Amino acid sequence: MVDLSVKLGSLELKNPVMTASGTFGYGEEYEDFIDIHSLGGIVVKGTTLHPRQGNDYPRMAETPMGMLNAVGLQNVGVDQFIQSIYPRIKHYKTNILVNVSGSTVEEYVETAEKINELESIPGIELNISCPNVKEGGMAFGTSCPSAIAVTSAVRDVYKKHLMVKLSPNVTSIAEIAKGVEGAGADSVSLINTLLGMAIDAHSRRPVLSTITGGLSGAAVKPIALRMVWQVANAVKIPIVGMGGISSAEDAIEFMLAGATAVEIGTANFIDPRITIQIIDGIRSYLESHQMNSVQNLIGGLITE
Amino acid sequence: MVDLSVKLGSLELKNPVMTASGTFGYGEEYEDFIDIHSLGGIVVKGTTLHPRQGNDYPRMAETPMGMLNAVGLQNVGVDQFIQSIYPRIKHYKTNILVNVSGSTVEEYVETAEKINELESIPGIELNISCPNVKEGGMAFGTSCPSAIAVTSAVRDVYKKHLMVKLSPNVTSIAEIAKGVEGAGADSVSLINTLLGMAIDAHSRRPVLSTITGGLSGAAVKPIALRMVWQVANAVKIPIVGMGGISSAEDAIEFMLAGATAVEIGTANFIDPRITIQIIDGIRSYLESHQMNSVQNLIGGLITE
Amino acid sequence: MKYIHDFTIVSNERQTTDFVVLTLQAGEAPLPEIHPGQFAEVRIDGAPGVYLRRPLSIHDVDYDKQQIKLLVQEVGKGTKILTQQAVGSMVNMVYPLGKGYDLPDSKRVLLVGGGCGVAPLLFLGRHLKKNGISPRFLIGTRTSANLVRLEAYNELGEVMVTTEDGSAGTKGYVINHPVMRTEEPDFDWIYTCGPEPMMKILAKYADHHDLTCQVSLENHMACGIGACLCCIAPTKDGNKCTCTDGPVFDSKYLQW
Amino acid sequence: MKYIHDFTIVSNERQTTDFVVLTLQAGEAPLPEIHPGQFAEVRIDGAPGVYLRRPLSIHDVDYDKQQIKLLVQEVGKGTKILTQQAVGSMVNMVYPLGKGYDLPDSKRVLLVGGGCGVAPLLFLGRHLKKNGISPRFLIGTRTSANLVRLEAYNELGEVMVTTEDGSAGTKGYVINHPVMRTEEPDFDWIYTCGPEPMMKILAKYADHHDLTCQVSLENHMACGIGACLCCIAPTKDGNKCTCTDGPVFDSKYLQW
Ligand SMILES: Cc1cc2nc3c(=O)[nH]c(=O)nc-3n(C[C@H](O)[C@H](O)[C@H](O)COP(=O)(O)OP(=O)(O)OC[C@H]3O[C@@H](n4cnc5c(N)ncnc54)[C@H](O)[C@@H]3O)c2cc1C
Ligand SMILES: Cc1cc2nc3c(=O)[nH]c(=O)nc-3n(C[C@H](O)[C@H](O)[C@H](O)COP(=O)(O)OP(=O)(O)OC[C@H]3O[C@@H](n4cnc5c(N)ncnc54)[C@H](O)[C@@H]3O)c2cc1C
Ligand SMILES: Cc1cc2nc3c(=O)[nH]c(=O)nc-3n(C[C@H](O)[C@H](O)[C@H](O)COP(=O)(O)O)c2cc1C
Ligand SMILES: Cc1cc2nc3c(=O)[nH]c(=O)nc-3n(C[C@H](O)[C@H](O)[C@H](O)COP(=O)(O)O)c2cc1C
Ligand code: FES
Ligand code: FES
Repeated sequence: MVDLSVKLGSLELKNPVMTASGTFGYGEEYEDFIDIHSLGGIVVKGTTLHPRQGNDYPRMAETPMGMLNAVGLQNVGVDQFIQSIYPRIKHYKTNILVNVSGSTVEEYVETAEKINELESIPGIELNISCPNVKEGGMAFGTSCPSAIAVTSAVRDVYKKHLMVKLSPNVTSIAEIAKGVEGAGADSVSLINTLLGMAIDAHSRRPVLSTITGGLSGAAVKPIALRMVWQVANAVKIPIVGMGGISSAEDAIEFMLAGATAVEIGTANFIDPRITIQIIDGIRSYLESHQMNSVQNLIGGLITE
Repeated sequence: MVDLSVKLGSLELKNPVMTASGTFGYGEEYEDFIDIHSLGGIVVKGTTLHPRQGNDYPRMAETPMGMLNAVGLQNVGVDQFIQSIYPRIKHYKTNILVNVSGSTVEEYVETAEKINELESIPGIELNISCPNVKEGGMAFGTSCPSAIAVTSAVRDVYKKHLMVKLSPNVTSIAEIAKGVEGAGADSVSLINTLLGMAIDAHSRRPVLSTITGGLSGAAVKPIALRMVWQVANAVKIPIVGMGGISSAEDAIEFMLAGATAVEIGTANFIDPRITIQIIDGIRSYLESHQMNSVQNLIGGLITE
Repeated sequence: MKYIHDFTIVSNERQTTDFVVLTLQAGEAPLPEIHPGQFAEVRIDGAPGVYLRRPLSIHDVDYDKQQIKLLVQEVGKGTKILTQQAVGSMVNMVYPLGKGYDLPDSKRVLLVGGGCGVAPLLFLGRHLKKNGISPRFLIGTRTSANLVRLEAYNELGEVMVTTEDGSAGTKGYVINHPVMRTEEPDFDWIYTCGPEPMMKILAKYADHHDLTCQVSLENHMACGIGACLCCIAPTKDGNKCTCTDGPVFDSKYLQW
Repeated sequence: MKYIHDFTIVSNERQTTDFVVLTLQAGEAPLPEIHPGQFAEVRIDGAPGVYLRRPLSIHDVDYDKQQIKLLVQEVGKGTKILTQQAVGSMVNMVYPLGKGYDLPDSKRVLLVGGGCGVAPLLFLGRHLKKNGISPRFLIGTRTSANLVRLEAYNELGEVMVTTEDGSAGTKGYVINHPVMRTEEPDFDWIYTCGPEPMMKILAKYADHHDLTCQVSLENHMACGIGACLCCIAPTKDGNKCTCTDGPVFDSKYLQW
């Protein structure tokens, strides 16, 4: 029997496979396809202090082996989440993390404070990297001082696992990772979407209502993997890797590069059972490589 | 008859389709497949002051709809270029630009000075964005002051068209574009490759000898298009767009976003005739959209 | 309950240059109950440039034979490859998705389809008929060559046709057909699927005559199951997902 | 002169679980002259995850029938799809690429292949025979089930075999075959293609016995025509492109 469990600081994951915010709803959407309890964790939708309608339609464009989205953090707001969604999902026997977003430091802090009270939510993923909102979002994650500021402020009020989700749209992601580590983050997750754009050559218009949007899916994997590697060489806190992961091999590559766990995003759209297939695939890999624990993979890249 | 010609400052292009440095050799490699004279321009291999052997094998990894390369500027050096290659290609009835690279500002300057003497070379593309060399290269292109420094220094000695090739591995490409515009660049070209990485899950080793490499091909198109759009909103000098262009529609999208011309890179590997097909496709597009000049496309994105 | 299943293509019948009907055989597991207007997210492998699944309406269901039919219009990369799949090949589908059409509170109904929007109306017609309601179809196309499967619709009820070029039926758009030009419409419910401009005109028409109009939207989708929030339509209650709250909406509910 | 042409698959013969021989029919234009050891860059459409062309050796050429054969081993995404292509489908190739094997300055030659490295040796054997030289083949595989097209090689000359498990021929690697264990080899030239460790051993062997050894490298390639500089091998003159200066090199020229 191979051991699939990993530890993200205080979080114990039965396996390293989590789901990425904004791609897995609140988990309920996937109940018909998989056993949610079997996941290492789920990160629910980006949640803000107040409800948000998000951006106008169209919000999606397909790209070569990827997609652009411009959802813009549509969500019911943290109060509604606590009142009506949390009670429905808190029984999941997995780590439920809430992805917290905001336009101001105060909004982040207030939202985090509210979630701090929820017994069955062992951590938050602080989203300082959403490219699809006009204010806040990515702006926090692309400058080191502001990333530090928002992380410290939330750290002051949030007592459980604080994961900070980094933006790839920066010159040095390692520098920002070091910044948020210093500001008290328990872990970092990366990458959020890369800022991209799609144009319809024939109508001569942008495809998305917001002109630019966030790129995700298999296409971004090489960039995400490089960033995980760079961050792993820069920080001591655990790393949750994501960006285009679509198979067990992909997940293993991220772990070899230094990730303790992974999140699966866009690939859920292509196959709603993919998370479970990845867990099974990691198990088979370990068996066929005669390794008894998935922890042996973490940072196990051989570079001579 | 539709007019396909465009002007890049002093450069007159018979059509907006050029080839990207490092993907088209010196043009000769493609002579069996296409009529080189029909191209808007060719940008030859990255050329340095001294000959370079480049990085060790393996230098290439296939990725979803893209590829990583770690060639590392293998080239014969500028003197050898002038002595033995230039005489062979100078008859091409197209704009031949030399892509100039270096590890120090002095190297860039010296190389540019030598190329300044070549009658049939109407311009250089200053490569301050190569991610595959240890010194110089991308380092120049990811910080605004150093991008300005190398551009100014070359501007002082180089009298013809000075195109500066920007790195996408930055927080704000528009800022760097503005910097090099101020430093005297006649045009900017973008994007060079995105820093990426590939791992072989089974051997647990990096695929590339250099661990990380430069990502190109269709996968990067949405990012490249976004950057062209951002730069077009920031500078007045003409823009040469590239990154994943594989069809006439792709090329047109870059022009709509603000590019005056485009470069075709990785797509040449998939079909060595692609440049000519793109030129033909642009012509058909203009005809079917009843436009008489390709110049009408430049910056023609309709955003209400 | 939603499923993800492999189906085998047991027939691939070309209707016109653009349209193909695929008949898909389910495996062992019995087909779930499917409501007219529901759709499937179809995986299309081996189509260069196709990354996401493609939403396609359930065109017809045969519970006895365990078969589903899709009516596919070739419009781009994915549909072009799907329609070329050989008999015997596999198609993976996530289904049945979304909310379908409601049963009417009147027996006087008109089913109006344009383009590939005719697809869900066949199964809807069959369902209505089973519930004692005679469907009447009004089908609009650009030209007669684009009329597909009229015989199948004819088996269920009256079929009226408009073509933009007048090559069959009434010349013009569906709204120009005599059945829509009477002082008092002889139907109380409109079910429609097709190009948005057409559906908007029908929604206005329904408003004007105080009819119920159920429209089926064809918004671009990434997940099809309510997870990505890409497919939204603005409604009286804010943005709603076309894939879970729709694709069928009451036209009055939409902020059109 | 290099060309880019569409070919039609006229036969697809499976040899073993891994190996397939594809016979490709050229179009109108006459086949160019092809040298043994040259290769084609084959486009593989409809294979998810395959973006670049794949280099494959010219396995055989029939100028009269205008046909080229490829011997393809299924090792990954692209080769798996290529070997499933139906007769009648098209394959686009850029060819003939690279420098092939040289004619020997002696009549005593040995052609040593391992894995899919046997592919170019058939055409080489045919070429040698046409030039009055009797080729002798030494083919090494893991197990007898992987031995492919022995009859074709047999038509051209003697065929010797080694298998790692001893299920056919001599047990062991090619280097363990009696023909290589004599004091004095009875050949002056070795032509080889196969796994790099095998070729390196042969190169050493050739050095030791002062023979000529031409090896064909299977480096990863992006362009196949000398434009990308991805496929380099270190040589006495620095890095050289496998696709244009090779794939065949004199083993002494390589910095092994
Ligand atoms: C609920 C629903 C039911 C549908 N039912 C049917 C049906 O029964 N039969 C049928 O033929 N078509 C149906 N469609 C439309 C069908 O999904 C699209 O035609 C298809 O996705 C286009 O894919 P493609 O790869 O061929 O086109 P692409 O090459 O991706 O694009 C070609 C054109 O199609 C449009 N398009 C692309 N993706 C979508 C998408 N997801 N939804 C809508 N338009 C798109 C593009 O904007 C472009 O104009 C339905 C759509 C929805 C949302
Ligand atoms: C000059 C030359 C001639 C060749 N001749 C033949 C031949 O006649 N018959 C034959 O079956 N094979 C031949 N090969 C090898 C063949 O190119 C690879 O097996 C093929 O590209 C693998 O593609 P794939 O998509 O199936 O594998 P992938 O899924 O891409 O990868 C599977 C495995 O194959 C390796 N591989 C991937 N791409 C290449 C590549 N371009 N070159 C070598 N290995 C690669 C990968 O490292 C991996 O281990 C030749 C290679 C070269 C360079
Ligand atoms: C439709 C969609 C919505 C997303 N919404 C959020 C979000 O609300 N908060 C967040 O931090 N990331 C969001 N993301 C980013 C993903 O969580 C993930 O970081 C990114 O998609 C890269 O992973 P992938 O390539 O596996 O999808 C969203 C991504 C997609 C595709
Ligand atoms: C194999 C290879 C070698 C390259 N060498 C150079 C180079 O020498 N100088 C340079 O400025 N860019 C170089 N590039 C980058 C390309 O010119 C281009 O900027 C990039 O590939 C993006 O365009 P594409 O997606 O169309 O290939 C190279 C790219 C590839 C794939
Ligand atoms: S398509 Fe994802 S929510 Fe509707
Ligand atoms: S494969 Fe491009 S130079 Fe050899």
